[in-house]
Amino acid sequence: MIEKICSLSDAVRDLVRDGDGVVIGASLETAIPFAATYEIIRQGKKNLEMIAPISDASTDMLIGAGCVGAVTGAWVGNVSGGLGHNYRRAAEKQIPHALDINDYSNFTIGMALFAGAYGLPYAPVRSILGSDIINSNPAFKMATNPFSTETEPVVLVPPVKPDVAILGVQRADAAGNNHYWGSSGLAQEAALAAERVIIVADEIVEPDVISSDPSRVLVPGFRVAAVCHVPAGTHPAPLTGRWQRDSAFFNDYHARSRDVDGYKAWLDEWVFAVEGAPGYAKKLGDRLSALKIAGSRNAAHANYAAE
Amino acid sequence: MIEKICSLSDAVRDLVRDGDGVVIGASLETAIPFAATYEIIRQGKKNLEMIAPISDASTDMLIGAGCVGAVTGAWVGNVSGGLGHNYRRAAEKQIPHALDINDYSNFTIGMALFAGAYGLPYAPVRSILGSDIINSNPAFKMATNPFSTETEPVVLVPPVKPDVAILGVQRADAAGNNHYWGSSGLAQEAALAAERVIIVADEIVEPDVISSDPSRVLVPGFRVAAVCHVPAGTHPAPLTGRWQRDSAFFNDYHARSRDVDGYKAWLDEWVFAVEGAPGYAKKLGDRLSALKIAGSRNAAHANYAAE
Amino acid sequence: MADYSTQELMIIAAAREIRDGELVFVGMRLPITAYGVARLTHAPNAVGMFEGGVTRYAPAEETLYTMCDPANQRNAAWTTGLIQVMGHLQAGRVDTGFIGGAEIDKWGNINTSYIGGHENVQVKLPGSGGAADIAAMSKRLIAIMNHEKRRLVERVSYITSPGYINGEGGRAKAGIAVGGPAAVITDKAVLRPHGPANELHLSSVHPGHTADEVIENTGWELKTAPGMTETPAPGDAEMTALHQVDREGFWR
Amino acid sequence: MADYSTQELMIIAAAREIRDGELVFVGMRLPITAYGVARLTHAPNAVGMFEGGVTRYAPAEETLYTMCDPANQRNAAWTTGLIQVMGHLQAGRVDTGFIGGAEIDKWGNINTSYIGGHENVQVKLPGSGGAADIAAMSKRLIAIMNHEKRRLVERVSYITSPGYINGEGGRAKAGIAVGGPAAVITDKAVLRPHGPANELHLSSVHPGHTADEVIENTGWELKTAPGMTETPAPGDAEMTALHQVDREGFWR
Repeated sequence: MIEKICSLSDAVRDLVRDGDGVVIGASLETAIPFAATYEIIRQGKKNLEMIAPISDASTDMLIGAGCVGAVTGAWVGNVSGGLGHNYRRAAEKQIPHALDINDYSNFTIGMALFAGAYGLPYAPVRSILGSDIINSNPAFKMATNPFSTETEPVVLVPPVKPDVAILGVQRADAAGNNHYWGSSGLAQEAALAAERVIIVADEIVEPDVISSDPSRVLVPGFRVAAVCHVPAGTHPAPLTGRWQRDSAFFNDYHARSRDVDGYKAWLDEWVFAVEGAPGYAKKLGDRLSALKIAGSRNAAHANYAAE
Repeated sequence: MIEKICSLSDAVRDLVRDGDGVVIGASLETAIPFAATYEIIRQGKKNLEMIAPISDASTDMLIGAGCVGAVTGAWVGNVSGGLGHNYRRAAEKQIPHALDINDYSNFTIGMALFAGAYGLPYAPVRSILGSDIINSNPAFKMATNPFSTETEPVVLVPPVKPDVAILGVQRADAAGNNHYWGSSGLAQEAALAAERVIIVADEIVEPDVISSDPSRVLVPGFRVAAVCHVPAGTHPAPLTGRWQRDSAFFNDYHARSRDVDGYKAWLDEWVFAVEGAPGYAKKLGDRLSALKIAGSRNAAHANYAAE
Repeated sequence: MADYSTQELMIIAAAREIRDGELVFVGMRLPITAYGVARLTHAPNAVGMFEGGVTRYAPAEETLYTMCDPANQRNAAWTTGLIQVMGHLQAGRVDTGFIGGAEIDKWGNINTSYIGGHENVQVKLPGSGGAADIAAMSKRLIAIMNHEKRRLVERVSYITSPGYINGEGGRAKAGIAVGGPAAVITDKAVLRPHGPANELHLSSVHPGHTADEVIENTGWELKTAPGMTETPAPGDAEMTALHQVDREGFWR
Repeated sequence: MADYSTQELMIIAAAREIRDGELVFVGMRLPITAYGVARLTHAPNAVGMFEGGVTRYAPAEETLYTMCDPANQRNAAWTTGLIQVMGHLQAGRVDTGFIGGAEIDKWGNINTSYIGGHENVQVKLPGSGGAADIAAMSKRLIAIMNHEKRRLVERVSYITSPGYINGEGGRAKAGIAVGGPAAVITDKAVLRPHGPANELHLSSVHPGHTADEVIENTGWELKTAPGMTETPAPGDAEMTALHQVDREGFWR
């Protein structure tokens, strides 16, 4: 077994490169490893292409910090707050700098990552017909369904292959094998399409915990480059069965990021002034404890015995 | 909750119609509900189009019994035995009658069912290039990848939408919600592409067992038309954690089906002379007990609590 | 008559759009509450889907801030991926889809991407999310909006989510086989497409508002539908169900 | 020197084709044992995939009759669907694929569908299964065959699984970017493609057989490769590994 455990700062330093196409999360509002968002900001990565269907406020934070050159996805904002102020400033006023926006819908970025993961030359879809997304993003091509006797337009979606996918999971072993439960959005497609995968695990377990249930594996370890143990590393996003969403945190970010100075102060407080993920957890203190899911509603047993 | 429990004979009578496109299993060598294969033969269904990547000896049995008009799939035989004698007789000598064979590979029938399940107009693939499958099955169309600067041929696979998919699972509730673990082949795609789904459950459980682990659901109950409780209903195919494969049974079938008379005697013994699934289990007797997996290797717990 | 807030009326009007046994693309905020009310009243067999990969029968027991919150995962009918649930849309299996919007026009086209258009961005909105998919591929689309003149406009500057596009035959010309907005529920009224052009017409006015006021607050020359009426006030059974779903009185 | 059966020699020859760290499409019977031997000797970090949806590191502990047997599910690295594992093939991530066959020709094309061709069926074989996919999309294909004149033919009557098709540039002309047979392991010899046309040549003869005998039993005019040699007999470490994998002596 090849050991892949390292600190998140090492993983980001070694595996996220300026200009990379990066996925953080891809399960929409859950399991977004914000710890990686913060670390990327701390290390001052530049010109990243952020790929996601919806990644709650993560993309907005990165845009404001000047890390992002392009957005390839369906949505950038703050799910409970509303608009993304940094996204607005970048798109409307080039603050902190201009941004390439490659418009997708959730389903079309999904099929793009599916095609990337499984080697399809492209994916033909029936969605975004009639939408200006077809016009504002030149990546799509129009075609006619050759299997239809009538003229039936279809949209061809080219594959998207991220350089790096960073995913939050409930548990992983030292070789990167991992378990995930709850809705997964596009996390598996994003990981399997990516060249490098970083797993941010709430818990590190022995290999036999993961191998006890191979149908719960999100990404097999042989596709994983690094495993980082960051308890509550998805905060303020939730993680099924582990952590509640910290909606107040999102709302506070939304209010303070309304202007540049407020955003910078927020960034100083929550990213630059804390020492990595452990410092962040320490700063959260009791607030984090309150978000911890204490109850126990275990999945029914599943037997894998073979004799 | 709409109750969907009924006997397998009722489900086959009401939901499998002559001429239907039918999937039995679709997980390749595991979880094939042979109880449904036998019941379809008993009820003398005709002109079925059998759709599958590989369904071990199930399709061969149905062909010999005269139930099959067409095979749409990648493989018909007997996995541990070798060739399918009934398939050979039908294809080579039109015994018991002629057969339409629509050739696929496992991956292309997989993408056809994927397209059927999720409404894609078709699926472009890089496989079966250079294979005569493209020539012997006119369903495929050739195209050029419009995203490539070089001339790059791709194969377009049209959707396949079965009328009925019959799947074996470890457990289900009365509304058809079900759990499945172990490799699933194309079972989920086949079910979601199908108009009607019949679940053959090794065990019927209370609804809260299934809802305790929604990530283990193979097909949600709202897509299921009928649930049939047939313990060991996959025999002689295995079922992960529940039943071993009865390889001797497959080998015996292979030996006896070498000629028509031998096949008919086998059919009389194992299908017509037994009274449905309970009679079959009774006839197996101790042999079935020996195949039962007695050990316990439970999956690690997974918490879904939300507070 | 029951006492109710404007938002409660909107929720109940939305709930009435869901029919029993339907597969519903639920969305967050107001529609998820509407789904809960529908399940408890006239649509006990409706099924709800959330684009993150959740499918539910009964709605979650706690207040949700996002569709992926732990409470929406627990006791779900199915937790899976985005393609599995949005694939149901593309396969034509979703009966009713709900979306919101910042800007809608008289053909029911919705903009959640660029006010001013993408070449001349005045306000950058978050983008489609799943809205473009839900609008193109649901059999029946229900939009929820605040009724302001700047939001209900003659022509949106960017179509994120297609309605009837240019009116008669607009969807067919774009290659969309089905669907289109069936109702736009605002804080003042319900608009519905009418006539072969499918232009949105005033279908019912909420109690306490007048047709003139609604027309005044609409950015195009809003016509009234034949048989225009008052939006029926919530009934007792509907309010009881709503209070069961909205335990904390968030919408009161 | 160790005592070994022909099939044991074939297994060990197959094991030698697997390199450390590779992703291997394993298949059943002989290759799965070869995979086990490779993992225990020179390729401890190889990963094995099975088209039913199983991915494993260490091979299963019990004898398997099919790739989906309970023993292959237990302690797997990943149990999932067919598209997830075969998608790795199409994405170009599979290094080595194994298939068997009823008929192979001098360009390495394999027929497992129709002896006599599909218009004039003499023998109906089971069909492709995953073989066509593995042959088209693995970076390197290893075929396992019995060495009989009727099986190693000038030209297969139906190409289920493409080799080099018509020789030089055959795969490129068909639009296949990569791959092709790297070795054909029979019970008498190892054949490998040679020269720009990639025609299969005799590369090594198993101990106890002669080149003449191999040529005699081949249905085309089999040429010998430069540096043709004897297949190295199994070494002690290889035999120890094989006995560990093949506990019941199935291949002895």
